[in-house]
Amino acid sequence: MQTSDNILSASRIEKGFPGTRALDKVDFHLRRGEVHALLGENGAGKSTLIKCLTGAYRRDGGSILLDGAEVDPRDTFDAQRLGIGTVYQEVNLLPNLTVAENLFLGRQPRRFGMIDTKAMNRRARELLAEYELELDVTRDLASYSVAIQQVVAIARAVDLSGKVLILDEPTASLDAHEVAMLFRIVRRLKARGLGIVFITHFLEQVYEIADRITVLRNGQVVGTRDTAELTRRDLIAMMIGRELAAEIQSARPDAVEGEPRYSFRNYGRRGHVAPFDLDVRAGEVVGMAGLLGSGRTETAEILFGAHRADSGTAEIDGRPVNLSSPRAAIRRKFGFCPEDRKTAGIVGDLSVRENIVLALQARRGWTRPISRAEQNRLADHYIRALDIRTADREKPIKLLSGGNQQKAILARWLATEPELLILDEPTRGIDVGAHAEIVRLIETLREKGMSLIVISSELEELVAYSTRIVVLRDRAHVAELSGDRITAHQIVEAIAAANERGAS
Amino acid sequence: MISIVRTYLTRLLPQLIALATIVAAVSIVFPGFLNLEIQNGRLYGSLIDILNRGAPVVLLAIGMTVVIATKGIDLSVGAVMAICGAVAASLITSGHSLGVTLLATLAVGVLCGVWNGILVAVLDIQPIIATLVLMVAGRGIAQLITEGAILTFNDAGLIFIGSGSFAGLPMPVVIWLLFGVLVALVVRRSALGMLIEAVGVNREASTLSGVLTPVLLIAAYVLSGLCAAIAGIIAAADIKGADANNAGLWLELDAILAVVVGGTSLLGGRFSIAASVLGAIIIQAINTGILLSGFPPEFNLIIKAAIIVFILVLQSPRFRTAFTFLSIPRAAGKPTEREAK
Amino acid sequence: MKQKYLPLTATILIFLLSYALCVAQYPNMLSTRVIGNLLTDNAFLGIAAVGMTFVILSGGIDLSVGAVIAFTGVFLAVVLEHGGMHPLVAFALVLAITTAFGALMGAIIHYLEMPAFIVTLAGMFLARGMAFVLSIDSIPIKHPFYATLKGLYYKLPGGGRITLIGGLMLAVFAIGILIAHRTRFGTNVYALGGGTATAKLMGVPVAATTVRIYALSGLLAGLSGIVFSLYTSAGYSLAAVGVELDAITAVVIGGTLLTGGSGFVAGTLVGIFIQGLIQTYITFDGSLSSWWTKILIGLLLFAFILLQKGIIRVSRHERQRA
Amino acid sequence: AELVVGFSQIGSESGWRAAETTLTKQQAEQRGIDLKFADAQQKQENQIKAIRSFIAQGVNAILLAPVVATGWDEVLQEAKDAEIPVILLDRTVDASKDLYLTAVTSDLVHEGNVAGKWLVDTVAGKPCNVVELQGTTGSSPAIDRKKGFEAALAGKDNLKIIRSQTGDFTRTKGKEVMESFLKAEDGGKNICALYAHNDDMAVGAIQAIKEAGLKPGKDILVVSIDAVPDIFQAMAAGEANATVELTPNMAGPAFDALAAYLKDGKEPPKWIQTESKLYTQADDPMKVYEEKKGLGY
Ligand SMILES: Nc1ncnc2c1ncn2[C@@H]1O[C@H](COP(=O)(O)OP(=O)(O)OP(=O)(O)O)[C@@H](O)[C@H]1O
Ligand SMILES: Nc1ncnc2c1ncn2[C@@H]1O[C@H](COP(=O)(O)OP(=O)(O)OP(=O)(O)O)[C@@H](O)[C@H]1O
Ligand SMILES: [Mg+2]
Ligand SMILES: [Mg+2]
Repeated sequence: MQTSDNILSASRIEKGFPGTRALDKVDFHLRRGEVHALLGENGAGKSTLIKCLTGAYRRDGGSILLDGAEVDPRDTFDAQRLGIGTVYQEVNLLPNLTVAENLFLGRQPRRFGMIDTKAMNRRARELLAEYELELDVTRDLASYSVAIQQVVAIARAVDLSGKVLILDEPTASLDAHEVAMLFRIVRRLKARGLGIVFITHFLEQVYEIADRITVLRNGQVVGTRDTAELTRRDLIAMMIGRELAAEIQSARPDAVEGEPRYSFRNYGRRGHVAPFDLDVRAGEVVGMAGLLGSGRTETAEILFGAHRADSGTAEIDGRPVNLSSPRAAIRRKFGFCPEDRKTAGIVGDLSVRENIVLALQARRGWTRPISRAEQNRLADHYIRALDIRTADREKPIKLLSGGNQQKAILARWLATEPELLILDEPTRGIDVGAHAEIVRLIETLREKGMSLIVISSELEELVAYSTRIVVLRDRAHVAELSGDRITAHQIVEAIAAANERGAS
Repeated sequence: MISIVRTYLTRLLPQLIALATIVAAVSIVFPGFLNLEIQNGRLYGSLIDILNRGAPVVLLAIGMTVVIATKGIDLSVGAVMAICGAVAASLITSGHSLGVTLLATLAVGVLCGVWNGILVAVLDIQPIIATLVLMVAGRGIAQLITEGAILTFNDAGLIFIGSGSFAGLPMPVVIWLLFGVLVALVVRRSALGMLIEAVGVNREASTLSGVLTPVLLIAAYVLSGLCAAIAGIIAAADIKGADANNAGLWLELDAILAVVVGGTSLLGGRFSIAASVLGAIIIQAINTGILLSGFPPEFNLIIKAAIIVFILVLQSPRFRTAFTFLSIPRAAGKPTEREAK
Repeated sequence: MKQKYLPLTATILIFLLSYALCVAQYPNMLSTRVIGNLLTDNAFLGIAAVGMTFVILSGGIDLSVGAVIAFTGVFLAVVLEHGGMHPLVAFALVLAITTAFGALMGAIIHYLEMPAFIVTLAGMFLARGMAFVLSIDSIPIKHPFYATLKGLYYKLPGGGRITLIGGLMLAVFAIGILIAHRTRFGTNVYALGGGTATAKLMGVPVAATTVRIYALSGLLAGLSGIVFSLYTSAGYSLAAVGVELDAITAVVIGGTLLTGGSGFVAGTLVGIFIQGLIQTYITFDGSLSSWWTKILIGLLLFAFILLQKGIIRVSRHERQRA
Repeated sequence: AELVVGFSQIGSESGWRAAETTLTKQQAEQRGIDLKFADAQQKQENQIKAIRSFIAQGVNAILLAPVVATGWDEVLQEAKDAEIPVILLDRTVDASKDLYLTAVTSDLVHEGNVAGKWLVDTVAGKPCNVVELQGTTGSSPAIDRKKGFEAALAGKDNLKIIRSQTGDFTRTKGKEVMESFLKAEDGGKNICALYAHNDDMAVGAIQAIKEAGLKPGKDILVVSIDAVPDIFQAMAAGEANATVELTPNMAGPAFDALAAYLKDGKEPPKWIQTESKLYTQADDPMKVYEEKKGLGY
């Protein structure tokens, strides 16, 4: 169906990679003044479609109409000139440039041929004010948190989009407040008649903002529907091609009694996180909740020895231990899936197999190599167990879609058979199906007696699997919830209470 | 087994083709190039010369490959060669036994590697600059040992390393063959290879996975130092003297070139020692070919540059795409609407 | 003060401190002669280093500059002495050649996806080879215009001189700073250094920028070659061997990261001065043998890097505590 | 006060140069001169910097061993303006003669010529194919020693230079290049003589000849320049035939001239030429070797 009010029409887009058919004759039509959600499992081809539309990839076939005229953006600069603004998944902005430079890269205001830095900074401040951000725009982007960087990326894309705005998982590292703000802006743009493409794995957000939904599966369009006519159940079925038994199990585990296996006293590091006490029992999932930048990641890094604690003691089974480096922690059977999988997780050029066996091999030492057969067995096992979508185990991991990379890193740690597994945002950027699988996996691991510490910004999810929840605020542990007090409401209350305490 | 051979062949194919092309080209200009004969119980001929003269660069390239795989670079190898040659010569002339001399010299090479490794891994200095320190100071140290003169020696054992032969092959060839196989085996039969590649691709992720990155980095530079030490001994033994002023001068560039011609990326990660050895042999084949060709020396550099560019272009990932791009007439692309407006 | 100015400030501090130490030992080092010499003697290196700064900021490297300098000198000598061309015409011609040479290397680096290290290494062989082919003799340049240019200097009290080429270097630095920080091209250079893939997605014209960066480096290497030929009034194919390493060192001492994306053109100037200072100090001392000279240069280089790292680390720490 | 003399040395690229540096320091010490030594690491720009620093320092005189002939006018003029006499060592420059006090050098062309004459006399009209190991391409000794040698051979149809390649003045390259000469000329059977621009390359080449199964000094005549100790050992062993001496003691005559000039303003001649003495196997090479051994070569 191709009507004249389509602002962007892509027909029969094709794109192949060696060993993969990423897009197979995909049709996609975006109307003026609509928010169009593009959904699908990890690796379905969503990001690839976006990149083909904006010239980041050369498509193998198909045509693109913008405003009724055929266009062929050769590169992203071309697309920007055509009025298509894009926030790409993960690849965000340039950390070494200032905030203002990032916002105006390629279109800096000039006077007498020279960049008018003053004007640029002023306009950058004005632009960000719309997002309720008051930043020093002359500082390097790297000095701000991931969330702020994400908002800056959005601000840039919005400012660039005369006709079309494309957002590829923009909300993955935003919290509720920022998401609300983003949606306000999206609605305003929509009213102005822009077409907006929105990719996410958060279905609530889809129902909140999207007018229509297009679902991709294995590089093919499953269908395009009006949001109002599509139930959540049907949507999930469209995405994963089968019914999902239960999205998230509602039965929360009971509290675990007994002596703590791991116990940290007055543990902390100056400038990172204030000293805290933490106990973890066998078979327990300790959730960590807090706003962005509250110090959850920092806590995890200190527990794992990625940063050395400068105060306090750590004990395992009552015996003091030294956790001064990841190696030391791994020797105590710790595992850690970091939040930033691109820089701290995957080893991009190495194969999926090598990425999976890496931690196990590192623990065994270089003199005792894992035989190739054993490596293959491990890799195949986890590719199957976690349903990692990859052409084969020898594919470089950087070519996998984001969600599948996340699963491979999880597999890396499961292969070491850890006793304490620390997961930092394990479900970020993961599709509903995989999301449910990971939640299920967390529960299975807990039932097997493993101890877990899980950081997540999704309160529902935390509530579902945690036996206890630690709440953080401003780089300090401020509350601990257990038993019946584990509800999303209570968590929000705890954060707010701490807030009041801090304010008084 | 057959599949392993096939993987190796596909990996080494561009290098093998390049080498074959050069050998073919030189033997057209100089027909005696392929002649091999046995003289005094040893193979003799231009091809053997290439293997023999290439020994220092082959050895340096072996160490350099591993360093580059960790995303580093070692500019100091030429200077370390000079230091080690000087140490060997001064020890042997001051009456130490061959065994002591060799061990001490290798130890000095290892020490140089440890120094570089600590600068890179512990003090976190960028590899080019970290090793530049030893590149500059190292030659001074070597000259300090020999006091700027060529320190000649007459120890038959040491000289044998440079110009003796074993099983029909010159000793330097035997040494690099054995050493290369040894390093390749150790790296590939143990988990070192994978761990090194992991560190080179993503140091942070590797550290978080429990890889002992500092130790691995230091080990890479130590291997490079060791290789430079062996190369230094061979270079000194070859001319029966330690020439601190010129030994290994600019060889670091040849070694890096060899690694790149071998197809290992300067950005770290995947590496192949066999390919780097081939790369070094290719470079030596170019050098020897130039010498045999009889052109005036003014043209040496231009010929070398042209051949290197040619080889690299052949290897470049874009070459085939660029080639197909050129062969399709540009007129085929129809103007877009935007341009029409 | 901003985090990103730290390395630059550290470098300036180190320079001033070590200059003060040198003066304490040899009061003559404060003379205007020494300061004038610092400018004149390092003019060609400084100009080449400006180009190198851009290349390194973009995450690349250019090993060809020394050879290009030599080529430029020989080319000028040949056309001026045997061709009878006017120097200004010859200057324009040679700059066009070296710029095109740089642009060609940039194009190869980008379009054939080959590492800059190797492409420019081949460029180095080629440029030096061309110099040899033009002439292996060193050719004196006796054109009267050269004498005129060399006669242009400003005499400082105390015998020092600000020469034309010294002034030219300062001008090139000033323009370089402007280009780096006040033009879109400059920002694009930093963008490439921050990550080519990201820069590409953000709409930076990667191909054009890469080609321009190496063209700029070629242009400045050519200009540096002109300055060198003025400095020595000759063309010599073995001149300026290893200048690229000196330039890289100056850039790095000046606080620019070799990984690209972070640093300042102004820092390179300080890096040049620091290197010049080391040499002047060694000459003033005059008691070092050839080998100790090398060892000391290496150790001082090491000391400067350590000191820089130390200052940066300490002040970061202070900030965290604050 | 004692005399302060700055010495800008090229570098330390060879044993010969190390010996020159050693001897210069010795000579200065003997005369009570405070020698300021600056090593330029083969770079002209460093030499210019060093001379400028010497001027800024206010030395009494400057010794300069120029790396290349051209490009000294300006800095020499500055020295002249500052009334500091400059003496050139071992190589001359392409500048007006009033810019320096004197030059103590040998004649590079003459050296090549002496070597060539010796070869012409030795083969005495018999046909002889010569291979030549050049110095570093573009360096003045390489150019001049080639020129002088070719001049000596000019018109002698029995002598022909069949191959000429650079050996960069080093032993390693000398050996490598000689190996390829031997391969290219029928295992060396076509070669009757080797001319090397310095002794180091000759020493390397001698090894290559031996390894190819030929007798250097007999099957292939070897003549080279410099007269460093190691070549005398080779001559004693009959493996080298002749060498032309380049004395490393340039500083002695230079200091003498300087002293006379400073004492009563006596202008020395503009060129103090050192002797280019030819040594052959007949000159008791072992004795010369013993004499030269301790000189820092
Ligand atoms: N550069 C590439 N080379 C080879 N294969 C690729 C490349 N980029 C993507 N792929 C493959 O194409 C498929 C589609 O990937 P894409 O990134 O578009 O998925 P996605 O729908 O965005 O997933 P996610 O939700 O995880 O972001 C995947 O199978 C992926 O492995
Ligand atoms: N005020 C701040 N100024 C600068 N950087 C900050 C600030 N607060 C947090 N950050 C940075 O933001 C990042 C996230 O903070 P941290 O990891 O401690 O908390 P978190 O709760 O895990 O947040 P997230 O959910 O985003 O991971 C850290 O890298 C931290 O350095
Ligand atoms: Mg995606
Ligand atoms: Mg976090």
